[in-house]
Amino acid sequence: MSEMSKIVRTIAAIVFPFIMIYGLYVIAHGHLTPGGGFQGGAIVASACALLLVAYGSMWTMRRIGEKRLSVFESIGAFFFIALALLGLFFGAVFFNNFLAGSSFLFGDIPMVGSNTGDMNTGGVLPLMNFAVGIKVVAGLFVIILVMAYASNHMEKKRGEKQG
Amino acid sequence: MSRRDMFAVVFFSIVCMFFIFSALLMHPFGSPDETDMDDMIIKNTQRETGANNGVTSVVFDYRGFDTLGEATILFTAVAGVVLLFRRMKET
Amino acid sequence: MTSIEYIIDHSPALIIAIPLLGAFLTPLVSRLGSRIRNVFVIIVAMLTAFLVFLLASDVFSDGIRTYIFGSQDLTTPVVRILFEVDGISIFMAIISVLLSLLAAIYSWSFMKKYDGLDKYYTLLLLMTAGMLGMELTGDMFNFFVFLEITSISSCALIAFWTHKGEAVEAGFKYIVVSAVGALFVLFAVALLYGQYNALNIATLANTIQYSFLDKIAFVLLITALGMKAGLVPMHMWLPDSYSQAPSSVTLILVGATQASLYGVFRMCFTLYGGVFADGILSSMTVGWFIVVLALVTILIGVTMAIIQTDFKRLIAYAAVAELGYMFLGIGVGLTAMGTSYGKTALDGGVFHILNDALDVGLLFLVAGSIYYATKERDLDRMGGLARNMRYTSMFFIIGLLAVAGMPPMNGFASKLLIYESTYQLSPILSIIAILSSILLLAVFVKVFHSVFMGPELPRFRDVQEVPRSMLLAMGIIALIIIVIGLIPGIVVENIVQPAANSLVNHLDYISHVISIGGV
Amino acid sequence: MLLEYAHIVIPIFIVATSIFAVLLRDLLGAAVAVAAMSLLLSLEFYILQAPDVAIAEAGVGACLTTAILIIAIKATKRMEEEI
Amino acid sequence: MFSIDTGSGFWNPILWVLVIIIAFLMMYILRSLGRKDYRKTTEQIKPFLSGNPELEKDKMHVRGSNLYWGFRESLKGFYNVLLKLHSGNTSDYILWFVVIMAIFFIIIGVI
Amino acid sequence: MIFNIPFIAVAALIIIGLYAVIFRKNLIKTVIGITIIESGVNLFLITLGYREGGVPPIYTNLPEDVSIPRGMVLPVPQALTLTSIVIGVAVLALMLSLVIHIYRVYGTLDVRRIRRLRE
Repeated sequence: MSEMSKIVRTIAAIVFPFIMIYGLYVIAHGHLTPGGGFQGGAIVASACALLLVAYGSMWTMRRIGEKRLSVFESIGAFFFIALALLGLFFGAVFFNNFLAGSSFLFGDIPMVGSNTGDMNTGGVLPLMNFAVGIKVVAGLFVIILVMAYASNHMEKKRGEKQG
Repeated sequence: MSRRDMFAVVFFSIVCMFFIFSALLMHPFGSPDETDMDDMIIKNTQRETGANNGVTSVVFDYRGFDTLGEATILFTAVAGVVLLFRRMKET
Repeated sequence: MTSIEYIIDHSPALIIAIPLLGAFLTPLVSRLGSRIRNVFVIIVAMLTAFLVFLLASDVFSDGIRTYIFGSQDLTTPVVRILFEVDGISIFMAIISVLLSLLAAIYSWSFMKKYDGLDKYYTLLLLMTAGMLGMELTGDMFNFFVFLEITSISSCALIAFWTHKGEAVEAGFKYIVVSAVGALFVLFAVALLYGQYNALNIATLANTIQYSFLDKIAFVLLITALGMKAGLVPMHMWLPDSYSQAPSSVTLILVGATQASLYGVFRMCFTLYGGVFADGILSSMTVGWFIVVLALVTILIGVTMAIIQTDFKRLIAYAAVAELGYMFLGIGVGLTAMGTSYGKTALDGGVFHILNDALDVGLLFLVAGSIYYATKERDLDRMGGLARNMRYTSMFFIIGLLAVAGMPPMNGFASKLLIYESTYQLSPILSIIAILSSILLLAVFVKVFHSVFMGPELPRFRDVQEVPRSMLLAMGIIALIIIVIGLIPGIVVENIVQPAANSLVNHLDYISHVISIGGV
Repeated sequence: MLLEYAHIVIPIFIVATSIFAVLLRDLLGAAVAVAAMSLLLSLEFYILQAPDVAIAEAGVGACLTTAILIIAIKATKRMEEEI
Repeated sequence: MFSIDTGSGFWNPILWVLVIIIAFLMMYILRSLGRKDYRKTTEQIKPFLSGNPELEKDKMHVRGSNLYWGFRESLKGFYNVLLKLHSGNTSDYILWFVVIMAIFFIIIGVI
Repeated sequence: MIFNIPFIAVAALIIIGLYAVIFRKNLIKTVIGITIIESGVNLFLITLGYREGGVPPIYTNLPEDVSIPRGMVLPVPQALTLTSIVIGVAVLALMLSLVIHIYRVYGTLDVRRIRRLRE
């Protein structure tokens, strides 16, 4: 995809942080309100797709790079499975929610029934939300970036063949 | 219509018939028959996981292993796409 | 509790977690260098294999073992994901892990010249994890998730040589077939969930009523998994993808296909086992249907193999025929449920899974070696290769005899069990099966003659023997084939019969979950 | 009451858009129809009291799926061949 | 340990190995009874093709597709149908899936 | 019976998807068909979990008069659907990248011409 006009680029640059913040909010409040790692990740990834559309795949590839994103994705996945393995060490079972009720990080137990929501609850759930969020953003963005780059490349090749 | 299409239409309509049949035989919309497992999750989610959101607690706690599989699928797809387009980047 | 007991206790989780962890770390490790990455992958595969063997020794001596994810104890009804490892699961897991370890060893030299290897090894480990997950899990939705992991990673690996149009085409066909199959599996899972509000296999098997919707779910499950296992006439993706994938990938694809076969076993015998045992659905109906399809599978596989000229495609059709023998085993086992020869047929079918994986795998590796050495896959353009590739041709003879069921090899032992039990059901079936086996021998004699025999062609004068790592992988398989061929009694008694028994006694599977507090 | 009508109307619209997605010869139009279907599906998820899934479907189905489809169509061919 | 029981018989690979060893021994004995005036340096190593000269190596080799030509020729009708069914069309693959599903639906649903 | 319309819509979506896979000749249409089947299955899962007059299973700022657990929709199908959606996008991405490669090599998207592998 080639670069769009200046108006589009400016508007995309203005809108991008707002969508980003909304996505991060959805990720962070996953254990209290509708949302979570996947949903927030998808929102942030669509913000990145907006950037891709506005600035073109060449620019994005040069600026962000697919290698760096792959590393992010590996790190997110690694954190996720490491949290699960920590459950094995602290809670004696794989995938144990060892932080719930520990009065440590995110360790509070909320009042049973309706409440206003407390960030400091949920055990490992918020942490897992973040790990999955990083992973989903990086993963979906890499997919779109690589495919857009390749499609751009093919279009150029076809143009050369015809012209 | 070719012979292949006629052959296809016969069997396809049989399968369609069975699908529609099963849709009509489902429990009435909005009132599931059995809800033991989900009722237990709804009742215990706050006490056991400390999360207000029942869905998140299912996704990451009760069925966390599925989520690991799902994250793995995304990872796999990314690895696959990057693998398939590896020659494009060089040129 | 000693540390070894601790490891065995947690091994069902670790068997999945270690390949996954390895896969997530491979892109990072591969920055350190290709040699380190290869060693890392092989170590991960060996560690997984070690854990599987440890768990196998425990399961075969102490019976079913379960692992609950996320909590110490089980609640009633079961809400958490459960791994339930019984004889047949661990039997299949041994095969899968063996194949992926050998593929990792074989890839060392075979894939050396190509780029994109960090992703290749990542996908290899993911595929291992996917197969193992499919085989060990006790939860329907989890089964679907691992089915998808296996099919996505294998699709990307099939299309590894993207510069060849055929490889991409094969990958696309494979992903379409497996996506549709997996979606129908998910649909069946949802149907079952909607009625019984449970996802655990044991719970579902305990409460299943066999209403009309259950019938629909049964058909969807068996057909979709049968397609993924390559049952004729839904086998056509199989020669395409087997022949176009790199040989090391084909070796694991054999394992992935058999994991789907395991799915058919599990659904038929455990999930719907009570339905058959109570006689609500006559096992004769389904049994004869599967027997007929199995015979068609054998016949079409063999007859199509005779006329092929592409080396790997020919072996792929032979693999289709071999799949037919396994389906014949379980079909006869279902038809004659409760009789002694039905049990023997089931033994034979289960034993043949192991033998087929080894035999066909060895042949694919030989084909890969020949491709490596000569860059040639067309049988018409090859000849006289035995002069320069002694070890490879020796391994090919071993694989040939084993796959055709010649007596001292392992293939004969399992085929004999199938023949004899099928004969008691209906002699004509047995005769067809034996004739097809003879035709299979004829097919491979043709291959042997046109590839290895004949005068030395000038084109292949300076062909070299393949590198050591490939010889090592082939040698290990050949050794296992010979050992199993010489001591079939021990293998059948200690590994195969527990696996077949766990299929027949579906009540054990259910009662074990009840005994730890579920259902 | 309104919600009950919504349970009837929205599925019908979903099926209609999916028929469009299948039948349109212009692949770009089909991609847009898929996006519309995803959006309606997300609305249906929302009135079926599944806000979590609705957010995910809106983000993934309506945005990213369409983006990937359009990228693929750009790299290949816009119209279906007639033979 | 070595044998498996099949219900109506048994199979013991050791016996078979013994038979093979005996067969090899007999073969060796028969071979040693043959003529001993074979020399590699003489004309004896050349193939005898009814007096015709030997072609070059490439043309002497019997190719893969030439083997079992007769088999294929005699089953031509069968193979024509079979090759037509293996159309390589992705839609057909799914169509076969639907066909089997329909047949299975009828078998299970009606009976 | 009229309220089984969502279930009938599910069946219709699956049938339309299968129709696209079997009868349409374009590869991208095949991919769209698979997407439609997947949407149908997702809708089916969510519909299974719906309870008449229920609220989402989220306790934050819950109205006081909701009976627990009868007044909430089932959470498990929603979790399964989340997984299934992400699987769907992964499969779609992989399929479309293969389609791009096929077009690069074959120059066409017609299913009937993409069969070098046959017999």
